[in-house]
Amino acid sequence: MAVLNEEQEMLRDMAREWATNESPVTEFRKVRASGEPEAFDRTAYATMAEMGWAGIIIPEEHGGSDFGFMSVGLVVEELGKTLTASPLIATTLAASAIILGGSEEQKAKWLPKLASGEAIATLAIDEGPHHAPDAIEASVSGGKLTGAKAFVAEAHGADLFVVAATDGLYLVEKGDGVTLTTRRLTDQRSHADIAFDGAAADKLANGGDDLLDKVLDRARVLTAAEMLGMAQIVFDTTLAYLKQRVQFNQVLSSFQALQHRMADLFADLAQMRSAVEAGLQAIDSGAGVSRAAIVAKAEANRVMHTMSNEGIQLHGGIGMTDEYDIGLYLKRARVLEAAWGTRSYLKNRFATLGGY
Amino acid sequence: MAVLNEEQEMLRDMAREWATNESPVTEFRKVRASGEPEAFDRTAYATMAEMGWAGIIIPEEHGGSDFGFMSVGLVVEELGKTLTASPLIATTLAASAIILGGSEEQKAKWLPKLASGEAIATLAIDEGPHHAPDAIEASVSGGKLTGAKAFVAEAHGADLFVVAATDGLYLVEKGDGVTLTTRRLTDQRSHADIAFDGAAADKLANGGDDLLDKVLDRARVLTAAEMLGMAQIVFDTTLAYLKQRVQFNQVLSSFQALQHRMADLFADLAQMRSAVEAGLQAIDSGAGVSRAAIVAKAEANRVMHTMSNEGIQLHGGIGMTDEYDIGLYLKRARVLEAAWGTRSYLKNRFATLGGY
Amino acid sequence: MATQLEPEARDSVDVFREEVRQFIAENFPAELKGKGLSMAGAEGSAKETPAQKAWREAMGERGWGTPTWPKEYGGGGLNRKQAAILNEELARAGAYNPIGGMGVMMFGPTLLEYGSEAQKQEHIPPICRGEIRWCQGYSEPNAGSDLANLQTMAEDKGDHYLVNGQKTWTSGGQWADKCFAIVRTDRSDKHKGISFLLIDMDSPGVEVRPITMISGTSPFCETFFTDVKVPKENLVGEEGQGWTIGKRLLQHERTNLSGAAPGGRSGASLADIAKKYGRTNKDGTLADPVLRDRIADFEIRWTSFLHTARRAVEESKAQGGVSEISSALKKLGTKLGQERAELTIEIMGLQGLGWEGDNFSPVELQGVRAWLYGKATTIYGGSTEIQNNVIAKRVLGMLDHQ
Amino acid sequence: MATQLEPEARDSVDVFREEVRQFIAENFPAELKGKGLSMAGAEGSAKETPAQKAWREAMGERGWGTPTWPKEYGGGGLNRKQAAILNEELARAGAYNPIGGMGVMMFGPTLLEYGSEAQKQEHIPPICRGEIRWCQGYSEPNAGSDLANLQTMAEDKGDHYLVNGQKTWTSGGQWADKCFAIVRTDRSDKHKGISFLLIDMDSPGVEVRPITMISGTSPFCETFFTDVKVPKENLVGEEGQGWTIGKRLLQHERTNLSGAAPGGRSGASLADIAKKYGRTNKDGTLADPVLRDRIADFEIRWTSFLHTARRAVEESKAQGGVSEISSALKKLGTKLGQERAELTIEIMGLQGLGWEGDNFSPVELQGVRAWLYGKATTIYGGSTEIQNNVIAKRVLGMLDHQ
Repeated sequence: MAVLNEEQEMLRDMAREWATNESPVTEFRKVRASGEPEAFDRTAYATMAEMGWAGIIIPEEHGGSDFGFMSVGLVVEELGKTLTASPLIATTLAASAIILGGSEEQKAKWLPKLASGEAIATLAIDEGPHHAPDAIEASVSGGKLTGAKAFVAEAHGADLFVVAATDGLYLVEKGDGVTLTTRRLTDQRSHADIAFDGAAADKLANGGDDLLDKVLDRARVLTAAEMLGMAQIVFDTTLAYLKQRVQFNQVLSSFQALQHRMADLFADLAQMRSAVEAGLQAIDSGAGVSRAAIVAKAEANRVMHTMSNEGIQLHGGIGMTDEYDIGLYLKRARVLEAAWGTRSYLKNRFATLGGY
Repeated sequence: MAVLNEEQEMLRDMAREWATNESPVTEFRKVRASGEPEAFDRTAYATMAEMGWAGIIIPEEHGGSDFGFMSVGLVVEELGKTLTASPLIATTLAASAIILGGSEEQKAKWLPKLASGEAIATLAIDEGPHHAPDAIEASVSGGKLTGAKAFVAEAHGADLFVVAATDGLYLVEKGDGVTLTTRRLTDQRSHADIAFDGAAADKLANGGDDLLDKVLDRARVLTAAEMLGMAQIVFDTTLAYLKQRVQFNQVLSSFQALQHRMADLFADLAQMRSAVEAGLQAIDSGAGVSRAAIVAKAEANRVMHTMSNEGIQLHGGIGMTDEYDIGLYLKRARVLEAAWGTRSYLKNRFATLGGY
Repeated sequence: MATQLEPEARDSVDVFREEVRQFIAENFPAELKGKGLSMAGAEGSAKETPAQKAWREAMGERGWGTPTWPKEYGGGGLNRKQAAILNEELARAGAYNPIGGMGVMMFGPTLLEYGSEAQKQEHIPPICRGEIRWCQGYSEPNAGSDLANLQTMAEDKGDHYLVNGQKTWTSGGQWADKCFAIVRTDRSDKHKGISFLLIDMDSPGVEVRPITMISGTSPFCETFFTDVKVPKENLVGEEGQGWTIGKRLLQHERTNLSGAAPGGRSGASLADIAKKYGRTNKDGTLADPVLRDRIADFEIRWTSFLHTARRAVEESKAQGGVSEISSALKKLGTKLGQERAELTIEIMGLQGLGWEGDNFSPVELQGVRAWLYGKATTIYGGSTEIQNNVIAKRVLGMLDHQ
Repeated sequence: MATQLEPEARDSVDVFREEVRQFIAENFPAELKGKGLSMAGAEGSAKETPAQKAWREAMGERGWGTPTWPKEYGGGGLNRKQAAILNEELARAGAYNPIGGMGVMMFGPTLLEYGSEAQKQEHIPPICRGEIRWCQGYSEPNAGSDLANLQTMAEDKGDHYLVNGQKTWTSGGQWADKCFAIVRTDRSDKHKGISFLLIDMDSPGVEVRPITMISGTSPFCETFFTDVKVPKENLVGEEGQGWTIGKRLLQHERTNLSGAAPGGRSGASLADIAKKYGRTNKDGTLADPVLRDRIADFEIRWTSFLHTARRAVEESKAQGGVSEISSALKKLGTKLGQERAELTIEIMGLQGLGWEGDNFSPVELQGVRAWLYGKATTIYGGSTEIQNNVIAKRVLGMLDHQ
């Protein structure tokens, strides 16, 4: 765990307490059972926004607290632990795009609403089942955006989309010319294909040529932070299970082969946490963000993959049942592994940044 | 172990007995201590030839037994177990090139000498430190071969070289226009760079365009067979060590973490053996040779790599000493892993053959 | 090596092949062509179309669903060569063997070995006709890998046993007619106190509760036994012989499981999937060289696994016993199957992670289920950890320190 | 986060930096520039050129070879900030710290903590001047990872101990002047029977036999003690306290080893090596995309390891104790170092497997030695298996079943 300042510790403790008491995995199960494509609890999200979480990276002048990414990362990690379904990450990322690339007018219009929870926003970047920000075809002509976006997360609840077009990022409000088709993935969250058909689009013109890259860096790190919470819980749950389950008259935790596997996972988890925290810190400090973001997400992908598989295996049969939570983490894990770049994608980018 | 016929069982038993009694690792240590670049015991090789091993794949009409590659593979495996240094593989491969691509005259001139041990031969294919048969630059003009070959195995003892040139394979005898420079590698065997400077060259003209590929298939499989013997011994030695070494008042073999690692190695070794034997059988049957050869060498590389590292680790400090044999297997392993294609090279070729 | 058949043998082979072809032509309904029964054993339900029923009955009458079982109990009585021809011809016609499940794969062979004449006469023919579904009553909630630690009690009441207890992971328990179970008849000895019992699933006191799996399906149940009466003639072998019989049955299970990792042998090759879901070069090869390398990496190891499985069979035949490498097949095959499933969903991207909806193809949705359900393959039928213990101790002789 | 220094603090920092620069300019021989002392600790011999001697003496006189040790015992007496500046300036000038070895890395810090005043006065100053080489007498032939199972006996003879036994893996034993050893003073208790003793290597009865390693070098010895007399004043701490002191010393060792896997931090990056030994595209990137992927794969994990090492330090500082992730550093760092060495030799092809000869560069030959010698990093200083036990039991609380 990174060394935190007092504000961050309070935030973390608050998030942990709320997630544990008010938003345990049973809450996600209710969302899932409802079958609603929006797939989150509006009342819960309103509470989060009241606690200031939707505005953590938003400047104070626009109604946020400006605590930075390390802080929102702490909250996201805690929410990841209990699989809390919410548009918090999506809205934060959209807000970061507006902060980095928006005009004063755009900021004044949207940031206060996002901070207060009055509006929900999300990114609409990729156009196929693989992350491919270099292959964007959606285009804008005369202020109207046309194109197809695929598997947009938190699309159903969003009032605002930050959309990647061939010449930059645009703000598009839900409504005319925006049609959603639900895509139900293993994680049972909100995903949709979106057809933009001459939708009114307002360019984020102040972010420079690498605005999309900067936003994607943030997307990678925050997603990794959610995965960190998930991996931590899978590890903790598995350890606790091994300590209580008896086989052949011994608790499983006394079997050395399992001990050594847990030691490996412990070391992996340590690396994952270091990488994610370094990514969050890099965004806040502004130094070496792209590389740090790649390392964060690539390590999150690697460790979450191993952890989810080992978690299932070490639980034995019970982990295979829907009644037990661990399978829910596995099914969310693969979706997040694919989001904003698989390990293969990220390695390629890392090498490119390294000039080899 | 593949199911053998009676001849093969006898051959295997004879090779095992000879290697164990007449050519244990101490014999290789003597060769190493001599510092001779030739790096094998001529008396021992004469004995091998007397036992018929140099002629196993050579037709009876040319003084061999025509038992096939499965048979010579059995012998090579046994010699690999004791790290016996000899030009048996090199000579067998050169003989296979002559059998596949030579004229009756060439066969009649060389095969009897190779079978009897009177002459030693080897392949000279690659021109740099990486296996790259597509990048051959040595060329022949007016019956004279010019070019530089690198890291040619068993070069010092060879009377005859089977040399790859841009337009095919050639026979070149040692002597004028053939200059050796010793390359001393970790395995302390015979390797040399060879400068061919207008050396008299006699083309193997009957093998078709894929003669080189066919010879390389055989090189891969026989090298894998040597590695199989090595891996088997590293495994056996490690298992025996774990059964006798006591730490914390327990024999190491009773520690479950080590048991599971040995179970993994056991399974790996089973795969390696299956792959190597399938490669040998494919050569003898003539069906699917190229793919089988790739699988054999690629699996040999993978398993030998893991086995040599795990063998050292599981032995602890004693395995790090030169006095103990296991390090010799490690140092030979990496040389053979590089020979005729690393795993990366072989995977690329496998995909190409598979049309993807 | 090719084997030359004597002329008359070749004739009889040809005659048999002709007989099979004719049978298929006359009995196999065209609408079932190419459908097969994928995953029927573990995940199928009990529904049957009229065409499926007709095909099952036709095959069952001949005994060809259990081709090598003795004719006297309703099997096909075929030799290996004939059984192979039957399989070839079924495949050629796009047909399939409609008789399967645990009765065929595990229970039947075990009962043929250990059952009384009366038991064989009663239970084998309905299995051969595919009329009776069997389920397995082995696992209990507190006896996962430590199977012998079972607590379900069968009390001797003179002419019957009174069974009380709970089983779990009862495959297809909700559809099964009968259950072969291992139960405790003696508390004084862990292994010798176990007996092998056949229980009617419609007996009073049997209650079944399906378990939903992470894949969303319910192929297994929890099964509760409360004062269930089981006639004494349903004891297989002797009292206390249940562990021996039960382990023998598991050997049949393992043989069936090692190559059967879901995703491990589906139709399309990984390279074909990658070509479909990713970019290709002009010459049709994969545009992503790293993915290409990973696919080749997998395929090479998969090939050597197949070589190993074949070698295990050859060695076992030659030695007249079980080859020691057989012990490694289950862990190798199931791990590779899982790896293949993971690679497949990665190749497909988010399109490979669909849960439901028309915008995913049936193959895609089935792939996701197979990926998730496949996680069980390294757990059931002797987990990989148990396999490792067995290899280390029995094959490698790494005995526990006393 | 950047820290703003107060003006006077900045002044004193600048003054100190100036002092260091001047010292280096006056004392560091130009011919040593960029040479460093790679692997000096483990594999170096005792030979010293006049220039090296002069540089060692200059640094030793200032105490700057042990910059943060107390001035009263010959250390530099610098604070952390100053020590950092010293390091920066040495690096900038292509200079190095010539004072090293086990005395500095392990024994000195331990003696400063546990030694008597007289022992510190006697032993610390020569370490600071680099005059005395220490070796470690810990391991024994039958006590590999089970260190406490040691048999070397020190018998109480009134004013001295009589030492008999055998040590192994004595680093640099053939060049060492003195040995810090753990020995048995009491056979009745495994741990409490151990004491910590300082032994002159030229005492009668000490015999040293170098061990040749697979890398061809002999950095370790077997050391035999036959009726060796050791004065009582050479006991550190009390009798029976040796296990406590010895373990503390191992903590210093582990701190030094975790990042020190040979090959783990050599000059050229893997990408640079790959560019040198392989083909590149026109834009200078690597032509082999699969190798490029493997290098990125390694570098990403290496980066997160470096983050982890830094985090362990920060956490330890903040908590005022040892961070629990410290326990994972050694196994992570040494494994990555080995992986890097393997990748390096693979990248170089057979040119990376040279044993001797002019047709290999010194860097290539040293790389091979480092690859081989690096296999020891996961064995010594607490093997990876021991680290795993420690993590499982002490950090994760996976206690043995009683």
